[in-house]
Amino acid sequence: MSRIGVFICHCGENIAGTVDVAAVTQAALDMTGVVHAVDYKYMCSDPGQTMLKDAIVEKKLDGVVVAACSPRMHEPTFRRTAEEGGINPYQCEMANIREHCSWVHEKGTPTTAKAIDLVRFQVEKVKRNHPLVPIRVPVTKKALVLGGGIAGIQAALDIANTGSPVLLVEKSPSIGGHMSQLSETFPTLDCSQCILTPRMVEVARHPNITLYTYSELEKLDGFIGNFKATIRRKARKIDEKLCNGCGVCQQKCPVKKIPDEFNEGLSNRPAIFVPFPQAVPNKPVIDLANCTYFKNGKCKACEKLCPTKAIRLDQEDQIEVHDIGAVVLATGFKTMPVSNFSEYGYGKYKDVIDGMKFERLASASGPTGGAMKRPSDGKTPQHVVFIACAGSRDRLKGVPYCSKICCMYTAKHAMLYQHKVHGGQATVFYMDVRAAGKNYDEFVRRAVEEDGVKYVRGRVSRVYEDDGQLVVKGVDTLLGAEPVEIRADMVVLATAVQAQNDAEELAQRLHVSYDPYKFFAEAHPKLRPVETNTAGIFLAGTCQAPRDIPETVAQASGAAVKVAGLFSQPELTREPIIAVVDRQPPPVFSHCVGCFLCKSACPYQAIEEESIKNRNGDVLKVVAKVNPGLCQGCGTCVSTCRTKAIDLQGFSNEQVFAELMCI
Amino acid sequence: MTDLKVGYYPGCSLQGSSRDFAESLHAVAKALSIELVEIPEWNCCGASSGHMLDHLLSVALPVNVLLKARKAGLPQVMAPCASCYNRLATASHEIATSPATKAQVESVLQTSIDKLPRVLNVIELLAQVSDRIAPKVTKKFEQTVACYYGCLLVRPAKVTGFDRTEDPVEMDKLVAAVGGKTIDWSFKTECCGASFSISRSSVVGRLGAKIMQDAVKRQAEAVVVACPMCHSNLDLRRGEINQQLEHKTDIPVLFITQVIGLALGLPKKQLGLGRHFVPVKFPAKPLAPPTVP
Amino acid sequence: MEALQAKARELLAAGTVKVVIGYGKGTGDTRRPIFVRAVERAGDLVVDAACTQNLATYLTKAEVRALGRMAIVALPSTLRSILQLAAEKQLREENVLALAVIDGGLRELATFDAIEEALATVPDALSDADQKLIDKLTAMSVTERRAFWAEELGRCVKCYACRSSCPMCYCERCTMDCNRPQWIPVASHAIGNLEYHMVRAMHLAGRCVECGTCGKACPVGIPVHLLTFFAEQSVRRQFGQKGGASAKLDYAMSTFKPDDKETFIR
Amino acid sequence: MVDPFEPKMTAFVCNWCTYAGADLTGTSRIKYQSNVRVIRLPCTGRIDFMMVLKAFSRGSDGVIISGCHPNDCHYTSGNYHARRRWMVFRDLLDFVGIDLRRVTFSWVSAAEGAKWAELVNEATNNVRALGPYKEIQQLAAVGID
Repeated sequence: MSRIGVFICHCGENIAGTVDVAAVTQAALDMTGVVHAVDYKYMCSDPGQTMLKDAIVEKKLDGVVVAACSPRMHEPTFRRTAEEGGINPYQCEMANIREHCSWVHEKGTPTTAKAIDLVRFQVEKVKRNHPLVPIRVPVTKKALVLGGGIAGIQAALDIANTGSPVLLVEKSPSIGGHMSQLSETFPTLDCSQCILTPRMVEVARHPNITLYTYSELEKLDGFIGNFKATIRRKARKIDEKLCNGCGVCQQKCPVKKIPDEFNEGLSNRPAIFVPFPQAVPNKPVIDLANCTYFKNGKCKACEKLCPTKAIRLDQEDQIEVHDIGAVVLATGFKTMPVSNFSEYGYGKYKDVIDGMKFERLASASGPTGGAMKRPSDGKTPQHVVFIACAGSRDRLKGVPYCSKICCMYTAKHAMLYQHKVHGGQATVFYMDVRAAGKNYDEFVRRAVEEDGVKYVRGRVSRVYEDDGQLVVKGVDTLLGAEPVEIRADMVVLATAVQAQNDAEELAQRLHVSYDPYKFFAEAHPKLRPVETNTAGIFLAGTCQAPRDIPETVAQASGAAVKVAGLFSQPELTREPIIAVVDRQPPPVFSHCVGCFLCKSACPYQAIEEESIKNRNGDVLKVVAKVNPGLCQGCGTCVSTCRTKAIDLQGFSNEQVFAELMCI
Repeated sequence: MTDLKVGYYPGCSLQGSSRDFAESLHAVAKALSIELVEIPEWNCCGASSGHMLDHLLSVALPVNVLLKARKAGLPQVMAPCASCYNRLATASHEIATSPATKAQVESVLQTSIDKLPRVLNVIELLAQVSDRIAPKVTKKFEQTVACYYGCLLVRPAKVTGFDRTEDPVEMDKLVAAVGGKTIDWSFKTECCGASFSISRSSVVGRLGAKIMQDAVKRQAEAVVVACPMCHSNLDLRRGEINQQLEHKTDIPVLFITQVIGLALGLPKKQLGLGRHFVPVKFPAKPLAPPTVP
Repeated sequence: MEALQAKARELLAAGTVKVVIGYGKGTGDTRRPIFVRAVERAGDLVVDAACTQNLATYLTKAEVRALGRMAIVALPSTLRSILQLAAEKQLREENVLALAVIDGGLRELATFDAIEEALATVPDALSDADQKLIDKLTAMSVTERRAFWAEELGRCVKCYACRSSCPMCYCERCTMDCNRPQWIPVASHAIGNLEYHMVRAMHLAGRCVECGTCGKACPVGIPVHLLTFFAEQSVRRQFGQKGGASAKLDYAMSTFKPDDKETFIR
Repeated sequence: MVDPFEPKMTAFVCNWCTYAGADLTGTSRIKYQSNVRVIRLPCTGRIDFMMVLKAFSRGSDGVIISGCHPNDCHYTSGNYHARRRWMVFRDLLDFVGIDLRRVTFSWVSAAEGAKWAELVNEATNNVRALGPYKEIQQLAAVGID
């Protein structure tokens, strides 16, 4: 026989002003199982809570109903109080007689009657509550950072500096990402390499960071605190320990004419190569698609000539499995393939290039050593036209969103050009200049006012060649919408930022949700920007949305803090409001028949198959089992279960049924 | 091979200024066993003036045409005139996307519009039977030409959904199919002045000049079009055009149907080649392939 | 019929299967399920128009399975049951061998793929009678329908024959038997009966193979099968998924499409 | 002189959107009729169709079912599963002769306090107009548990 205590709160006048609390108290006393009922001005106040605690002890209560405000407001409070009073916190329920009653109905008998009903519901429910213990799951204090661009680098360093080991996985042969390709960075024009390479080296040296370049995440199983990451380490075909990065192999490699990815195809590289001089690690990799030996079995020049005998042509990919507690996704972006813009003649005319190519042209470490030479004939372009929004904010042929960084880097490009080519002229076609950021607008103004960059507000309809010169045909919407034609020596397209090609596939593998443009989705657009809907997986950088370096770094540090927070406790404790599959004594073992129709209903892949075996290990029955680490307690499985073998703690069939019986 | 039955919407031009287009179209259609079924009692498509003056009218007129076609059991309708094509396409797009307009039109036409026939332009139609063309070629069209699309065939993309809006290539493919070479140029969809041909022919002269100039510069021996408006502006208005240029141009302007007709070895008469203002003649032997920039 | 008996002898003799679940003579000209375990009893097997029960029900019965690999004389609906049971992990390929009776012919189907293939040719339309009844009901006013079912279900004695005869009602404990809480009152009375049959329909939506055995089993002749048929059709109409179509699980009621179209949610 | 009929309304709502929305109705002091009794569940995915049947057999004259809008589910897809269940269940209710005007389905987000009030009022008024659900109550009257 239960001993329930009911505590009715006046909430000052908020409740008492509309509901006849005395009547509610009286009615509560008449309910079966209720041994104690009082009303009080402010139940949540200190005396109110003390009153509840004392009652639990004095009246030997085994369940408590607090009739007050919304459980979304004070359930945690009163459950804690109940616990202090000596009963299981989950033996406390709240009847919402404020938000759902006194505040929304007129004073009068029906309202009081409703309040009484609401109390009765909870009394009946609490009678069927079971003591619940918070779920504790262990945490593997090791983070996996996916992607070695600036976002990944920052996140990895910040986590590593809190003392937790980090596994940094980058799919290309070196870390550094897009940032390593940039010449200077806005709005300060400090050289990208100069600020990035120290960080890259720090990553390589950091005792807490294990760096896997030229590697990919194959599979991620498990759940927050307890992931299992399967990683493929692609064969570089060299022994990294022996290789000292002398570079002989690169000089001797007979294959020379492979477009260099790092220089955006503006220069060539051999088949065995280090992506760029400051690469981390500074070890070469063999490009199997182009290596003579892997194409027709002959050559081996590198193997013969390597002074440290580090070449391993027979090396195979390696698969490793790591226990991981948290994951930071920092897989970055790609720029829109310019083939979308045949009218701009990209691909047709050598001197129509995109932003990344321009970065390499302008970069001191680039193919031209930073000298402004156009791709076609190496001449110095006297007039360069920059086309902003090549694909961004273009519902028809591009993407509807703003790529955010183009306005700034285009201004930077124009500025760099003006600095490098005196007497040259840069013209920018734009829709709007979006320069929201510290010192950003000042930067753009500088480009216009000090460096004399021409800004034309209007779109470009076509770029074509006439007498070997590019003609840019557009409109100036600020000068009476006059068509303008500019004869230019080079055209630079500020192409849209897009999600990586494999973003969707990766998101599905990780059960992370993503937006229509395949950018990974944050858990809440305002308040949980670095978390995903999958507990334990966090976001950093442009894999979530287009953003610039400062924002990326800030977000990466944010993600790192989330990881550090997760790692700060010995184990995770979670609300025990989860589904459980019943277990029965033999020969039934469980009412579950193992049809697993619940499996596909679970949004969290929390339902597993458990084989019940006898002593000899033969399987007697295969039944469902809910992984408490994964289950979030939505209860969708419960309502799909025909045998009612699954139930949801805290909202069990019995509890809800009991409430229904009070209707 | 089985006949391809297609609804045919002549519109006003093909009966007047562009009879040559009509003639060559019919000749080619016959040769490729396409049955052009003229839509019974077709009415004006509402081009040039109609759609400027009254929006409802501009949708109702074409829809009425399409409804007649559907009544005649025609799943697709081909409008050779680019303006007509654009009107018909725009109207069916509006019906598909704006329930309000649909309701309005239904009320004025006193009928319910469920499914409208698909609207085609002449290039789309020929593309459908492109496989029939090559085998029938008797006399390769060994000329280098500039394919000029104009605006109405490809724009607006969400309406026409035809080809690459900014840099169309379908006509080039057809020319290639009959052995012709097409130049790579940037005036494919530039404005020819359209109906200014009547009101302000000087404008047409100025715009046309740019187009012809570039075509000639890139060694085109003819300009190929699929639109009566384009044709008359580049052909009929060659006088005005040449006034703008120091090097006069004398290269002919052909309809795509005429090009194909020639390749199929159809008699010049059937192709209405005699009706042009700029006489249709080509240099004795084709020039060396143009140097693509 | 001879073909079947011969095949049964062969299978049993060779030990390929331990039991052949088939039809035998019942009282009068009815047919009843028989379980042939010995070669000499194979002669008892009958196939004719009177064989209408879906025998798949027995495939999940412990006492039958205990015998070993089962061959089963299968109507198209039986084949669908086999696939659905497989999809729900209740049946493995090596457990069962289908002797399919498809328009007169006998076909031995050893694999689920073979069954799917065989089914592809079989139209899965309801019998005219059933379809007519459903149409008649849907044409009625809601009040008339309520009256109809009140009358029909009023006769239900909760004997659970429908449940026991249903190949998909293999649960060891049914919602009906669940007493904490007592979702469905044990006693047979109007509201409980309605709830019971609603539960059956909902639980079979997307799983029903439309054999109609439940209806045939009802001692008081309630067309209970119409409820499951209707639910199944509702699923098929709205989601394009159907019960018993494949051995791979594609259960409409625990999957979804973000753009499922409904008109009634405000 | 008998009292005018006041319908018994039972609402099944999810904790994260509609319950929160109803809380907002309260905090913004928007008044609505007091007939409704809310049963709070974590997610619409948890709303077993059995509960709706029970609500009626226990004498509810009308039922309201509400949760997060598609795409906003706290549990990412519970409401999608619920929607499917309702799509079939509603068909079936109609087929067995339950008056669909007594069952209201809705999406009410945590921000839609006003919508909740409207929803409850409208549903309550509709059911009040229909009168007590005698048909079912008679069935039930035969005696349960």
